[in-house]
Amino acid sequence: MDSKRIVYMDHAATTYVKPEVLEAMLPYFTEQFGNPSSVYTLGRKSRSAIEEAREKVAKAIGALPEEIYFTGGGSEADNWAIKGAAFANRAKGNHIITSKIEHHAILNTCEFLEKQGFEVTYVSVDENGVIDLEELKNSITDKTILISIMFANNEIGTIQPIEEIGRIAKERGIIFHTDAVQAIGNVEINVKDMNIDMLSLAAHKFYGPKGVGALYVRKGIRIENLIHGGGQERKRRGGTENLPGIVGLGKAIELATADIEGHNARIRALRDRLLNGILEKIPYTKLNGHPEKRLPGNINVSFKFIEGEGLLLLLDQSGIYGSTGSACSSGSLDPSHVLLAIGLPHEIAHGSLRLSLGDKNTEEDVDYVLDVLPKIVQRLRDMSPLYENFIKGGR
Amino acid sequence: MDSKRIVYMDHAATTYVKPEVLEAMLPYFTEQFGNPSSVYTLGRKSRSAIEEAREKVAKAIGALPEEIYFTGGGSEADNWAIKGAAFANRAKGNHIITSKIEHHAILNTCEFLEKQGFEVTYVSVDENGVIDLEELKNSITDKTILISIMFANNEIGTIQPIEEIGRIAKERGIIFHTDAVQAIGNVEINVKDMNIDMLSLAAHKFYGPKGVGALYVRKGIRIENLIHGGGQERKRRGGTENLPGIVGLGKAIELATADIEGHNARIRALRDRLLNGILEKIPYTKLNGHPEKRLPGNINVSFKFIEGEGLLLLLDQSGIYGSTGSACSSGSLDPSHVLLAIGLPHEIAHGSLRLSLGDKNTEEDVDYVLDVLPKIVQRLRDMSPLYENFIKGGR
Amino acid sequence: MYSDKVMDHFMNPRNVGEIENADGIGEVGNPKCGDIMRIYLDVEDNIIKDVKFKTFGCGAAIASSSMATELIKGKTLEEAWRLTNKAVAEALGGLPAIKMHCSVLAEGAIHKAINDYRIKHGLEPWKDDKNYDDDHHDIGE
Ligand SMILES: Cc1ncc(COP(=O)(O)O)c(C=O)c1O
Ligand SMILES: Cc1ncc(COP(=O)(O)O)c(C=O)c1O
Ligand code: FES
Ligand code: FES
Repeated sequence: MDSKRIVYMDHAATTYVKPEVLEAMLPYFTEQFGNPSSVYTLGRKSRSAIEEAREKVAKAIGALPEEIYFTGGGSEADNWAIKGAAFANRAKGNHIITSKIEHHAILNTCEFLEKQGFEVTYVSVDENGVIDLEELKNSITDKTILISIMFANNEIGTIQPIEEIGRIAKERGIIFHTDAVQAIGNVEINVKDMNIDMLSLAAHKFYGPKGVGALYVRKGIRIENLIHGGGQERKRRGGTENLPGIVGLGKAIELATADIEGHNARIRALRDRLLNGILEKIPYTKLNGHPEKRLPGNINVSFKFIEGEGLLLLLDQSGIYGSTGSACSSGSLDPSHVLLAIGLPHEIAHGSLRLSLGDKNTEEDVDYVLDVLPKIVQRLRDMSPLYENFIKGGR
Repeated sequence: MDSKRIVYMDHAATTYVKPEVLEAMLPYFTEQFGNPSSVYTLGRKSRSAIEEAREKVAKAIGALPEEIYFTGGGSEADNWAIKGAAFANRAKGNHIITSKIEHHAILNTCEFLEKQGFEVTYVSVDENGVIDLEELKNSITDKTILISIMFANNEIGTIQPIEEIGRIAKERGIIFHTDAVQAIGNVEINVKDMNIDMLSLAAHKFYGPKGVGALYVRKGIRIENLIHGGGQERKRRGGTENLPGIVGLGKAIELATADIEGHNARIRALRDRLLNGILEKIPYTKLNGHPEKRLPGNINVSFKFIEGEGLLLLLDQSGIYGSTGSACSSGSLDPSHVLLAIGLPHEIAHGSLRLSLGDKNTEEDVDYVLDVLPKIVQRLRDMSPLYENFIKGGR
Repeated sequence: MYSDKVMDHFMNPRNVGEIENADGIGEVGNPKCGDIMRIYLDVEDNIIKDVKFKTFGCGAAIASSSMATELIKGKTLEEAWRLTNKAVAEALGGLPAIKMHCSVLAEGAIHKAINDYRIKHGLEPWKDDKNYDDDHHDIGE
């Protein structure tokens, strides 16, 4: 096996916690641990730490602090938004619109709601993964209570026309939720300008801790609780607050949104160098997702004739960490629903590789991947009967 | 303002994280941060850390590792157990039995389910806070799908006859859930011997981190998911795993259950010294909860003629942290439902103080409280019109 | 949760106690819903010469009692009657929303004490537009 260089390029899956973030969190484990609901000094200090974090989150997305509710992660925020709006608005209607390429936190929640008597329309996307706005408009009925479209896709990185969708929803008086778990820190977001009524985010995607997230709920939007319980989060989310986690989320979102443009320019330059290198050096390779409207750190390519899990394992041997939409590496053995939704045939979806770059990646990392990856792809192709057919057919 | 001695006696609300626990967690923030669902080395290491923690939780309660599911806290575990069992068994029946003194994570969940067409019986407790077993048995119908009774009460510390309830539920083929959030580390628990089908716990009650908990679900029990999403937790709880939190939970439960008897003996001795001192020194004071069958660290007393919030604030000024069931300090302005359920009149519930002792409390702490508390109670009584009436009436 | 002013008046309440043979006594509240406030007045030439209180209630209730008694001391009965709970809360540097009702008690107890004085002196009691013994728990939020 090659050198023990480690190149982490799976930031879309999760990130490490930045040292400044961890440092901000540490006092809240052992010293400042008081329950924020308590009236005594120790509790009041916890309360102010939480409110400070809430302000940071609000500021990052152009919301008011009292519109931010902390959750146990992105999935909880998504579940809460969808089920909360559904259960609270049942009297108004039972129709929900979402897309075919949402995260499973949305899709499986919708499936659950279908069992509870709701109807869900899954809008298509084009070959770049962009929502079909016409289809979305046409699927609105007078029973439609909620539209949920993700801000940016976690697999192919495509960024959606959120402002337009917000406008459509607003015109029709429909609640609009967006899963911005992948977008925070990568796209400028202003929930007011964009007419977003609810927005989900998760700290561990932007160098904050795992197990904490937030849901923005515009003032005046009524949703049913998901975690019923004590009076926390102004009675809308029960459970003793994850104090260090929330402090970490606050710090992380502050750092992540301090200079989005500068961050993007740097990451995009690296990403493009890597992407162009891959497309140049490895034949029969296709970029998935939108060529421009995509997350700055996202690469998603399909290498024809090979399968992604083997690719990941060989990359791992060289210290390179990425991910794939291949069925073989998912628990379910179905290839990525996103890659299928943009029209990839199964065998092309199979050979997909996602590399998602982050703050610590360097040009050396990129060059190292450009050195290793072509050899690995070739090695797998040399084992592939599909490649053999192709080569023989081509001769 | 007395000295700046700090005496934390609110361990039932939350605890600090033990240094050993934090130490175990630390590598998982910054170094070992890989997504446990990833196939590469970094992900696999995360996976084994999680599975190790799962084994520790299982061992602590006599369950199998594959029966443990990690959650974002005690409230999530409670919500999941109740809603999960309800939605999954709707075809069998719509009746749920619980008690009047459950935590709001249970009670408010039941209230939600009532709106969804379920029927809930809230069994009474006696003046010590012990469930009325006859009433429980008599309330079972052929529509009963779930019994949920807490292991030990968070306010008054009363421990329930869980084994008997387990036997009753088993005989009638009803799923039995217990909220053991307060019991872990204080009571020996074996889910198999006790016929417990589901059990909730939360790390921050036993010197683990906030924002992480677990639900034990006996093999063969089918419940609907609460957080729908990715394939995590064997597809039963979506969301990127809170890796450091889960590792911390594992370490904390291992420490908390290593020597329950020894721990209890020490805490109980301190507690009894404090309790006896309070009852001796402060007249017109009543112990709430069962005199023997109670959590080792729990004291809950009512001081007649005064109100608890003022008491807490004055204690705080002396560096003593406790809690109260007084309406005035709760968000809802209703006095504790638990104190009302054991038959206390409103004004006596008002003057309640809970002191919950923990591992770092000492005899000096106890003596300090015994010095400060009587003066504070007297000071408040001297301001109280009720005390004035009583004294004048007595004259 | 509480402002420094509230904490000060809670920690060092002014005018705690009772007045023997007070000219006017007012009590509002209901032990069932929590709070009781009792105000004692000493009145001379229509002026409040002395005032004392006893309160069974939270920190905000005690601080409100203390502040309200300070505010009416030395004032005419008419001036004291016009003291609103809002003025008490403002003088305290504000109260948390769910604690506003605690200051209502002070207003009510003063009104009752004044009318007690008026009745004892054969005067018509002044009309009150609020019923202070209602379940005050709806007030506030
Ligand atoms: C008995 C009981 N159940 C449930 C909970 C909820 O746990 P958490 O606050 O961790 O969500 C608590 C503590 O707050 C509790 O004491
Ligand atoms: C787009 C998107 N939504 C939701 C989630 C779920 O977030 P979490 O895993 O923190 O629950 C993720 C990441 O896993 C995501 O990428
Ligand atoms: S070849 Fe093994 S899962 Fe696809
Ligand atoms: S007196 Fe009860 S809340 Fe203020």
